[in-house]
Amino acid sequence: MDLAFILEKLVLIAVIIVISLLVALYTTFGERKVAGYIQDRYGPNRAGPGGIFQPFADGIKLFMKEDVIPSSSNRFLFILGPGIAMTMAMLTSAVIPWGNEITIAGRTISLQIADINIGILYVFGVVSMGVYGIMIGGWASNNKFSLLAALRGASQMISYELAMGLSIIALLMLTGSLSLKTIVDQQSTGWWNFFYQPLGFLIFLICAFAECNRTPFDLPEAESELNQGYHQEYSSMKLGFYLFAEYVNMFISSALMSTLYFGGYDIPFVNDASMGQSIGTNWLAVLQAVSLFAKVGFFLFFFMWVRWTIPRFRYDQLMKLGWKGLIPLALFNMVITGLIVLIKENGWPF
Amino acid sequence: MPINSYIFVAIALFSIGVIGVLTRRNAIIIFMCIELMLNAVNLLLVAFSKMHLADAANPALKVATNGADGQLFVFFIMVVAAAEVTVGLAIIVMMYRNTHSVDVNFLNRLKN
Amino acid sequence: MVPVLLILIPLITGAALFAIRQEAMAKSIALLASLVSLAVMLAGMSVWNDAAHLTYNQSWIGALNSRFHFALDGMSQLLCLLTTLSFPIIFYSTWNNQYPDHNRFLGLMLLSQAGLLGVFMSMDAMLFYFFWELALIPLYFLSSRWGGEKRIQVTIKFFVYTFLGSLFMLIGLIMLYFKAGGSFAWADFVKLNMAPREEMAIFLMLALAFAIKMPLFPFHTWQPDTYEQSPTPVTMILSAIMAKMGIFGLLRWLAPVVPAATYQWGDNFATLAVVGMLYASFIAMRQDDLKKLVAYSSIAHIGLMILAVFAPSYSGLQGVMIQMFNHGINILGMWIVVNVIEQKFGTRKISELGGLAQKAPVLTILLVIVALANIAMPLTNAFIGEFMMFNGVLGSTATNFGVAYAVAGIITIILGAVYTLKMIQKVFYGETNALTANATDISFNVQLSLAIIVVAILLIGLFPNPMLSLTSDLSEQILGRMNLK
Amino acid sequence: MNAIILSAILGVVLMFSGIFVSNKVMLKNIAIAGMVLLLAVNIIEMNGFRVFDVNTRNMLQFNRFGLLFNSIAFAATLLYFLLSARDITRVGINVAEYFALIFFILCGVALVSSFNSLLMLFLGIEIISIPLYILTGSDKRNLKSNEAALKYFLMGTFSTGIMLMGIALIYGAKGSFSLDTIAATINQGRDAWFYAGLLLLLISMAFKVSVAPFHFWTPDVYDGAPTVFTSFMATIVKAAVFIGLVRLFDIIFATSGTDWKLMVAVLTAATLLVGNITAIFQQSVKRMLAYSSIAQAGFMMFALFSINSYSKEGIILYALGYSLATVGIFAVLVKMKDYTFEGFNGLARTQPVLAATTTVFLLSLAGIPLTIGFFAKYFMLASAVKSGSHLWLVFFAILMAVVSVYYYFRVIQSMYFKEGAAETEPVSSGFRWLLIGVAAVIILLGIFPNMVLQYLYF
Amino acid sequence: MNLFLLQNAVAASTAVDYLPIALQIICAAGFVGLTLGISPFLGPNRKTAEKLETFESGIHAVGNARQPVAIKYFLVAVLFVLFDVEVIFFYPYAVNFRELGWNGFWAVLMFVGFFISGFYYILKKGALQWED
Repeated sequence: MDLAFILEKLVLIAVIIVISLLVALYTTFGERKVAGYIQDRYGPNRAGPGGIFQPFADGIKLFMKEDVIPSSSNRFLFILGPGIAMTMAMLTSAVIPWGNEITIAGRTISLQIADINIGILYVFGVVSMGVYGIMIGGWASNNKFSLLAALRGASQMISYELAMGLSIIALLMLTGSLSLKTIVDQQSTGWWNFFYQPLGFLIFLICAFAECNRTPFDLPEAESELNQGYHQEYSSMKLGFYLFAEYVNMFISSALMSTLYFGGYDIPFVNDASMGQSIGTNWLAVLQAVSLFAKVGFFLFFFMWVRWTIPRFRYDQLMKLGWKGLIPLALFNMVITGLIVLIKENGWPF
Repeated sequence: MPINSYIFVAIALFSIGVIGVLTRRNAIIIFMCIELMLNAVNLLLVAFSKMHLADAANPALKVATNGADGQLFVFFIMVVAAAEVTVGLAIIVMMYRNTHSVDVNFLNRLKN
Repeated sequence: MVPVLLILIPLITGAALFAIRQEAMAKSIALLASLVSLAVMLAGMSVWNDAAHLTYNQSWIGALNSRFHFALDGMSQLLCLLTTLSFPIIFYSTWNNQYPDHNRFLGLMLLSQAGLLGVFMSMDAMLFYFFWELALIPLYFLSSRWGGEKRIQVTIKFFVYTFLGSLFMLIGLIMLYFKAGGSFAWADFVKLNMAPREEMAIFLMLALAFAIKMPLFPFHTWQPDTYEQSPTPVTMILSAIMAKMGIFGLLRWLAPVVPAATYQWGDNFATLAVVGMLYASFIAMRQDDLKKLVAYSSIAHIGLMILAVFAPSYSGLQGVMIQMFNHGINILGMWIVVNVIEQKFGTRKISELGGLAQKAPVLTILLVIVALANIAMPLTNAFIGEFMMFNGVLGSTATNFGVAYAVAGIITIILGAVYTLKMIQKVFYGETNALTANATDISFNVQLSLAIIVVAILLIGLFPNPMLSLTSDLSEQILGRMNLK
Repeated sequence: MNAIILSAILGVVLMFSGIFVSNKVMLKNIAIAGMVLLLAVNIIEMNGFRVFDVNTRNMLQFNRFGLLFNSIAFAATLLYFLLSARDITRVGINVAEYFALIFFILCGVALVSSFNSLLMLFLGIEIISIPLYILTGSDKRNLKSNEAALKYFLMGTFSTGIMLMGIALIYGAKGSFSLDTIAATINQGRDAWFYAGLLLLLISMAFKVSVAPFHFWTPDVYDGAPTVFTSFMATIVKAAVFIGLVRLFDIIFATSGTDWKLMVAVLTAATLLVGNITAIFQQSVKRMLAYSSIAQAGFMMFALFSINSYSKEGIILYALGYSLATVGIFAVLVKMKDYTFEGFNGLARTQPVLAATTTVFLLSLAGIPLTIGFFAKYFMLASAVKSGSHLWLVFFAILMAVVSVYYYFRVIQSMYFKEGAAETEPVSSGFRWLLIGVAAVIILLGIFPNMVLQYLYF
Repeated sequence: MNLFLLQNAVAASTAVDYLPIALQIICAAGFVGLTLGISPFLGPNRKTAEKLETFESGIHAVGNARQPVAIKYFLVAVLFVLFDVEVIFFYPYAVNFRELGWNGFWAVLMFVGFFISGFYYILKKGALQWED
């Protein structure tokens, strides 16, 4: 543990945070553009060519707004809420491998901030903390709509977290490891986990939608029922953080799905190792990162696509799907996976 | 890190929990303090587990076990804590619905 | 055989009586049962007088090595005879008493009879403890249910006192049990040789129980109240028989088992006994209530017996043993009279009565004889006992204060004579008053009961030898254990 | 093993029968049938046959001591069901769940009576405790019940935390949760942790069995809980935790010197003192019984104080005697309209059978000879005498036993010697006969204790 | 006693492995804190009583928002706690699934059985009935 190591990690962290913020920024823009296309209209097109600077305009606008904290709210918690939401959104990226190692000046640098052996547990741990952001914000506002929305959001998120946790167990049985890096390495043959775990992926995908409060599960901010949802009382950058956290989460869950089920930074149809020998590891890492971002981009687009296609669920339908649909399905998936793997490896038990 | 640091942290957390239980009047906070105590124990158990694991690798010490059961215990504590949370919160909610308070001043109410 | 019958007859009858509602029927059955056990007892002392009939020894609690071991040796015979003789007399003399739930009353009485007999016959400490309590519990219920106004407080006091004593005794017995290598048998206990400290501890625990039961000053405070508040038949049992349990305990379970400690502590207890005797006598002089008067006189008499036990000699111990019987008979007679007076006049105040001799001559004659026996006039049974006891105390080699004790004893005898005669004088002689003006003589059942007692008094007073021969073995044994022979 | 698995299964079965069966009488009968089955299966195991044979990695050890206690606990519960099942169905609407929870508690009881690892002790205690929290608060509309549940819960989890700290320290010192290993390495290394752990463990167990000065929750909780459940809590559960404590002491403490004896003696004396003295001043029979249960716990502490064969036999006998009598008394108490002493005035006239049997139960609790309660106390005192040290405790105990007579007999006085017309709920003749049966068993065992004692040699 | 836990399956991590995570937490929290600290000073500051009131669809706010809410939310939370803990038990199993073989599978199948029966129980009890 020397200074260089810390420095190198700090740089990596800064880069990844900046990237994820940028991606999130441009996802908002992309969202509006996609919505425009799907609804046969333009979307933002004034700021810069094709509206390319629109996200910055929005961001600066939020910064410059008046910061209002309602007098009847709990001041400390009111500020803490969006803080938690944003911080937690930015933490998950720590365990995602963005590419293989690169070598700069003789130092081998991993494009993963931390390769810890409980990576998936870390992800779940951080994601669970996200609930607090919503819950605290909604409660601190002391607004009936906010509170109700926060409750809905919290119960929705914890419900789907359960199914998510279960769905990933089948995957773990295949990989035998909780480290994301290991999981990615295992998929480098091209046989992505998606092909072994289609059902698991489907469940994970649905849960990811719900965790990010994306349509069709955007009940916490169902404006037709709850005005603006849990961040109703927020303004200025606090509101910005809530909105932003959502997009960062989207980005991270896309990355996670890519990593877990679609080979992560593995470049499809190509043997990465041999390619690395031909073009050098540094370039390979760049290509891998590009590959990963391509996958992420697809999922981000998928998020938007679904948003403008499928209408919102009713609350009871949402809970019913989560509890009565996904949880048993995930269990079923787990048992079947175990059964098949064991039969394949150990033969019939009887 | 040396085992003593873990023990100090665990004992400190535990003591904070105990003091909280003994001094606070709000049922929820008391409950949280109890959870703190449980988690202090979890930390301690894991630390000890690691310590015994290291001891087991050292044949000079001749320890009986490999230290894994300490972690096993932690799992059970978590389960039991979850069950306690469930029941405890239910009781607190029930209480709140009847009295609109979670203040633990039962000493002067139950006596009569 | 005999012991089992003696216990089972009252036990079963007593339990059965709870189901029999008709009063007359219940009374008859109770009397019959008590007569049958008397008959069995008499048979045991005559035709079945051999070891096979008089002992019974079966395994009981194997885990604790405790046995159903009953034996009727001389002292047991005397006390069982007293018990079996007293109960018919009690039942018969109180035939006309009216109690609510009379059948239960009689049933509990019989249960306590079973307990008393068991106490006197047990040769196993656990068994002894069992019957000790079995005798107590029915009496508690009897007194609490049918007693006087303050009965509830008084009887709980009585119960708590005696229960405390018996628990101490239990601890003592448990210690003996471990000392005897896991045996409760009396035969094993009397073989023990313990260190002085251990003996002392055990002695104190057992002595406390017996002292409360007898009662010995200063543990007597429950007694006058209880005697007063209990219904008279219960008082009869308490004073005629139950008080003997304590002395019996001293003779059976204390002196032979822990002889050295008995010897060592003898003077202390003897002194207490003397103090108690004097105290009780002086209190008795000032009593206006007949029951209390008899109660205190009982303390005084019992005190003399305790004195003789703790200042032992052959003559003294023999005296104690027959005096137990004699005092039981005598005090029973006194209580019968008290009962008659209470039933007839509804009061027990000496000051409210007077001139009964004119109205009830038979009662008076019988009472005077009983009273004379009570103050140990020669030719009566008590004279034999008390004379032997004084003789024993004076001649005891176990104490240096024999003379002082004897003098104190004589004083109490004199005081006893004073208050007894004063009572007779006040109640039976003098002028009749409004209350006693219309009194009639006693009914046949009381006459018969008192007559039996008087006959017994005179008989023993004239021919004490058969009784003395019954108990000589045990006396020898005790003295032998105490190295006083 | 049979009992542990079957009771858990039965609990689940009852939970589900609550869904499919709405008839309360039917549920009651299912529960009783399950209880009979459980008892039968346990007795089968006592005779050496295991229906379920699971490798517990020596975390559980099924010996005669534990199995016999299980049988007694199950028999007492069966009796409790027979006497009070109808009252259980009246507590609230979730009838099946009440029974299910009781079965789960019995699972915990079976665990606690046979643990050989601190993990199992912890699990057993928690499996007992958590359902009890629910049962305590099962009278949802009653504020007293709510508060009792909250208080019990907070106290219970607090003591659990302390217990866990103790276990963790012991683990730190010994590297194992197995009692065998701990006992084998009793004087090796890290003694400070070990003794601190033991102390904490002892304190937490003292909480659970309401030993003074950790008893303060007991009266309020017993008073606030629905009376039927108080009965269960005060008897079977309490005895079970004591059995667990005895196992713990037997294996660990008995091998680690005698330094702890004075401490246990002081705890015992304090428990006896607090329980008995406070019980005297109670106006409600239910509260009196709550304090008396503390006092009885004091007597059971003797088994810990004097770890020897006598105490192990004695604690089983004590559990039996105490459970029988207390279940009986509470069954009667549930039927009473008024729980104060005045409410019992004249019960002998209105309900002679109830009064008579209650008298027997009270005599047994007071430890009067001719009842099983006497032998229970006898064994406790004898074990202490045998152990030889701290005899003052024995004398203190008998003083307190005498004090206990005072308040137990107060009920008898009310029933028999005082005027009044005690009101009761309607009582069926079956209930009466059952009470008579229990009283008969108490007396029978009081006269011929050999019937149980012969099983008690360990 | 051979116990399979998370740590046995993969190479043990050391404290150093977690240092980057700590760094990232510091960075993220620093960024968020900084932004939240600055933003109030950037905008205008014209507070009025009306503005500081909570929004209730244009009318004046009535009463306190923090009132007891439907028990169902609470129920979901409690069920989550319970089931989540059960899910945790699957993780060590999943990681060591191959080593444990069929024996482990049957044991887990039993566990799943309990899980399902508990699940079925709460379903039947109507704990998840959202349609009133």
